Amino acid sequence: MSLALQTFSTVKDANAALRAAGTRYLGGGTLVVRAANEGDVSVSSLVRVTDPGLSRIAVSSGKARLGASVTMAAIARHPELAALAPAARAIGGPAIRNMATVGGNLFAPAPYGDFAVALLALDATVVTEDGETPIEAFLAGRDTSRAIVTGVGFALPMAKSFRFLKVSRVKPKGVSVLSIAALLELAADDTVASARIALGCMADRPIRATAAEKALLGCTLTPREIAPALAAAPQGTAPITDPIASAWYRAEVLPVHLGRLLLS
Amino acid sequence: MELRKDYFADVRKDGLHEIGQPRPRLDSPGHVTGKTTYFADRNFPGMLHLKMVRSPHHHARIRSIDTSEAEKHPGVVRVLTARDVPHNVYTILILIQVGPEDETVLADGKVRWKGEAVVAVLAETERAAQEAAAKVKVDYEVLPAVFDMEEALKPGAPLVNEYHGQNYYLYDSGECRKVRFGDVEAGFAQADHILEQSYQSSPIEHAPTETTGCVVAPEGNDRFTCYTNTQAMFFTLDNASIILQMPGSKLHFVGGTVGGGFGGKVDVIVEPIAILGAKLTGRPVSFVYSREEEMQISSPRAAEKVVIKDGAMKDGRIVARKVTGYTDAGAYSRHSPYGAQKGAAHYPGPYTIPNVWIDTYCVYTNRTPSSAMRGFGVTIGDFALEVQMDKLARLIGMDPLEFRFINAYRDGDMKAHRQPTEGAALIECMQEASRAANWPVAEKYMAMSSYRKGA
Amino acid sequence: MAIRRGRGVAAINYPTGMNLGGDPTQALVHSTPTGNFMVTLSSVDLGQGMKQIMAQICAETIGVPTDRVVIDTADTDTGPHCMGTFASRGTHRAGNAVIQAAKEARQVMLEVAAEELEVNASDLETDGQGNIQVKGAPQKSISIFDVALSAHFKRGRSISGRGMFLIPRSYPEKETGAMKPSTCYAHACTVAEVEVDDETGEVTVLTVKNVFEIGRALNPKMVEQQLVGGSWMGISHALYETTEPYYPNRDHGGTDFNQYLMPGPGDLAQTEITVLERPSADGPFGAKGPGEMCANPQIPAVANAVFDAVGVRIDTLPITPERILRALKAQAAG
Amino acid sequence: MAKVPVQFTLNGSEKAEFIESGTTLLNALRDKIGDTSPKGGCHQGTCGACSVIIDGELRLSCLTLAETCNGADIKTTAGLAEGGVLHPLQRAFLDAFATQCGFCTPGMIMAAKVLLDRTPNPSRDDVVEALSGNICRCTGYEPIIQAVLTAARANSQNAA
Repeated sequence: MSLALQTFSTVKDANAALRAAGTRYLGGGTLVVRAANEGDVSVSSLVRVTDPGLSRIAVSSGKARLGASVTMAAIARHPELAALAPAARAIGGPAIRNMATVGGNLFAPAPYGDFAVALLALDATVVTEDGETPIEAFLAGRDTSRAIVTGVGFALPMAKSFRFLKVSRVKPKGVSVLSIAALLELAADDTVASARIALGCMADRPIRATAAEKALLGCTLTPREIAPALAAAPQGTAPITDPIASAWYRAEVLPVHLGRLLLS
Repeated sequence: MELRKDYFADVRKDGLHEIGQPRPRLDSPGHVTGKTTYFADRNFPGMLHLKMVRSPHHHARIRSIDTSEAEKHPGVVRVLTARDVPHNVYTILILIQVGPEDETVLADGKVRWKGEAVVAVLAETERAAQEAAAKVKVDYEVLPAVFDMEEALKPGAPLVNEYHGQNYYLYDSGECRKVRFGDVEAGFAQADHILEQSYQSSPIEHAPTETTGCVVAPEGNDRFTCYTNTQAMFFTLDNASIILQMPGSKLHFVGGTVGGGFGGKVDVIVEPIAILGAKLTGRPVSFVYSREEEMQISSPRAAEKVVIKDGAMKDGRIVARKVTGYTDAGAYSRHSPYGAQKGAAHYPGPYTIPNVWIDTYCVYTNRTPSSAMRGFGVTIGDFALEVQMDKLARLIGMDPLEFRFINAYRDGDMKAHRQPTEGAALIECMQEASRAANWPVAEKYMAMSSYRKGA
Repeated sequence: MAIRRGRGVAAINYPTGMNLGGDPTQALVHSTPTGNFMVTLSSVDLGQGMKQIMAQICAETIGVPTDRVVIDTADTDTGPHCMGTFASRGTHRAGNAVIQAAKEARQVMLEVAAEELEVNASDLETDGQGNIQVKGAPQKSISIFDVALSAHFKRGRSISGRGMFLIPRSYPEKETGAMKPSTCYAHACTVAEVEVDDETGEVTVLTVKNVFEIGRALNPKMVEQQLVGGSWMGISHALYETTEPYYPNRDHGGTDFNQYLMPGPGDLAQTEITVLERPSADGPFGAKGPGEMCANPQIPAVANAVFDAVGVRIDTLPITPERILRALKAQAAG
Repeated sequence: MAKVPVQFTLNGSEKAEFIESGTTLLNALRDKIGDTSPKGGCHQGTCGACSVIIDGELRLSCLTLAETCNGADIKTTAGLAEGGVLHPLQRAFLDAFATQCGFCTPGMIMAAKVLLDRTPNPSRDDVVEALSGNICRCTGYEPIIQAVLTAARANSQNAA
């Protein structure tokens, strides 16, 4: 059996074709073509969709909708997505960013998937033909998800309320030791009114730092007041061990980097 | 870069026409236009692709190998096992009379490291070869493995390699290569300070951007041309000749343009089996390591352990140094017996020490076989030696750079392996480093020279 | 958080060539009918520039510009034996073989020129530009182009030479280890300056100042290439590289360039290189082998600088952020 | 095996081939069309040696299926010199001694070309970022960075 590519103009037809065994969806190719090149013979057929809507970026009344085929490069250069540009630029080198897609990033196993970390902090919804799913639920069930993701939607964060940090061993581009995305609303007195923090590499997929989120409420962003939140940050995490860093190291430095992000 | 012509000007003839001139590289125009031809840039009609079935176990007995499903797979042309290899047990240094033969081209009855080659599949496409390789069934009985050199040297440790009979390379000098110079115990007895420390390293991959590989084409006259990125053409050809029991005159190797080596392409691994495939099928064969194979299957730099015990005087003179070096060869020798010996010759470093004792061991474990890499036998030793020097200086309470001047070797000094020092230049390097790094040392050190009058 | 700075030094030497079974390399040189010179070898160019250096060595020896020399290497049907390119031996061993072959070819060339000019060969010299002239009377000259034509078509001479360089095997004495492992040694001293983040264990190498003594810089730009690249690899070995990051657990070995860590273009230390040349007695124009040793001194220099910065010794390579952080925590715990 | 037609422009000339479905652009260029300037250093998307320019954007040909490139305009390092005259980037790589083994060079030059096409006067950080997906094991990167900066200066002087 050689590898074969089937091209469809609609998601509906592609979804039907994807039901066949050994069939995978081809987005930017950075995951699935790599797997085939590396001898993953479980993949015998690839499916792609040419619908231009999948590559569309729509921004209106504070909401953004990104087609699943939108690339990291397209996000990084889009003027109305400036808040997300640091997260998009954190993915790979320039060639990878021209290929890697929003949809693909949702499925990228840790230490990859830094853009999905940003989407998790933004409480995005993931769109398929079956409807819309909150990203947290989507990520939890992604291993068995079969329907093609067509896009993601989220409320654009207010200026400066969204922060993103990726820590790598290799500069300027290496895979993550960890990544952190934080959406923080500050009250008039500069205390944290709401916090949503997502972490990459602290589990096999992006997860939220719910204990830290809670501990931050009502704090001003000073070293003393955020200390309990930093101490709580590792709660509920199960960091990965990979060639980049051990679970121990990731857990140890998470509070350090979270603190630096919050105080930046 | 600054070329300091004022040093050693009295022993150097400058002003040559071509030597010393920054001529442009004749190969670079090919590089920047993408025209330079590497081995994999050759493509032949009907070329087969070779994929290797590898051991998933660190140490196991092979009960049986079933290739029947793989052979029936569409696109498969030939499946090779140990019995197809004319002289399956080999070692590359046998060419220079360093044995015993201790490694199998394809595993025969046993695997000794995770990743060891067991079955070779030749197919019309890479994909077909991968699919067929997944259908090869090998029944293993897993055996206890040993990954630690000191564990491996203990009585009762699992025996890694029966061709050696013990978990170390047996030199003519015994279980290790030895250097004995002066009386090291007397040196320790007279020393004001004693420092014994242990250093370790991890295997390091050469990681050239071009992976190891070759393309073999039958020439139609019972000769085979092997386009290869080996670092050593005749070394590889002659070893292939032994393994394949083919006269060397039947082999034609073409190479010499290599996408990075760093010592990683001296092991004679891909060529013999690819030539065998071409011979048995009559077709061109390509065997190119995947990046994963390059990173985890090709020989790395050996993991090493170095124990250094020094005796030093209050005035900074090192009076005794004892070094025990362990080189982890992994499961097979490849070049490691030489690496350990090279280490023995290198210690105690570029310093003049009157009492020296060196033991270097080449140890077998169930780790990936290691081999040569840039700085073979020396790089890790230098790490250990020079960190030890820093510790010693601080122990004595001296500036680390001045401490090195006190002990630096100079022309005529007798080395531990009993060769007089010639052409020394360590002192001048340190003097220049002192200036370049703005790390001042006492005037007497800046006035030193590697020359010795009458030496 | 504190970023703490430290510096460290290391000084090393390095042998040129292997010495196990004898260490030979051979070369052949011949001229074409129009006075270009072919050097035939089986030596391998790994990227360090073997072909270019052999061309310069042949050109200098024969007395022609480098662009008159063509290197034909690494075809076993034509090239004579070379042990291989490793152990810092290529330039030294093959260079000596090329010199010997080129000298022999030069002698024939001068003899043919002498016949054409009706003088003694010993009275002739090359001008380095492609001509042969009478010493002290440069107006009496002949081009090498014409000499080669004459040799081929008129005088029936082969302007060619054979070169062989062999370091004989040295057998270590069993009990004392007395041996001759090398005939010449290169030298280096490196000072590294680092910053260590004492909350994460991350190390930034700020500067490396390398002094290398390499015998002879045959082509200074190519020497610089190798020394700069080697210095980078030394830092990489010190801080990043391992195929078994969690040994004795052998899982999690990197299988690609994302996982097998090396410094990226944004991690580069400011690198200074100074080169000294103390010609070796048996090197081609005094050259030694700098290719391996240039990556060695950075490793201990960086290790010593890390200690200078944060007061912990990491005696196991690589010196990862994790190892530093664990040591700092142990230090803090007393 | 199913063969599919592919047709695209490679360095200004039309190419049409039948290839096996699922063939990467890298393999199609090298094995079918004979342009071996893109190199297969990893086939994983981690080394950049296979970089090509597709419709003005830098791509990894090892992760791109050839049949998705129908109608595309593809450029490789082999097509960069025009009329035998080296591109300023190629010239700068020579002058800066920025190649050693040369295996990464075609990919590096592609990455640098895309940068200079869009950012004629790049900062050092711009160059570092542009080369960040390309691995070199020989040079330590510095000569390559200097070559790209030199080429940019040469370009802007020519334009002035």
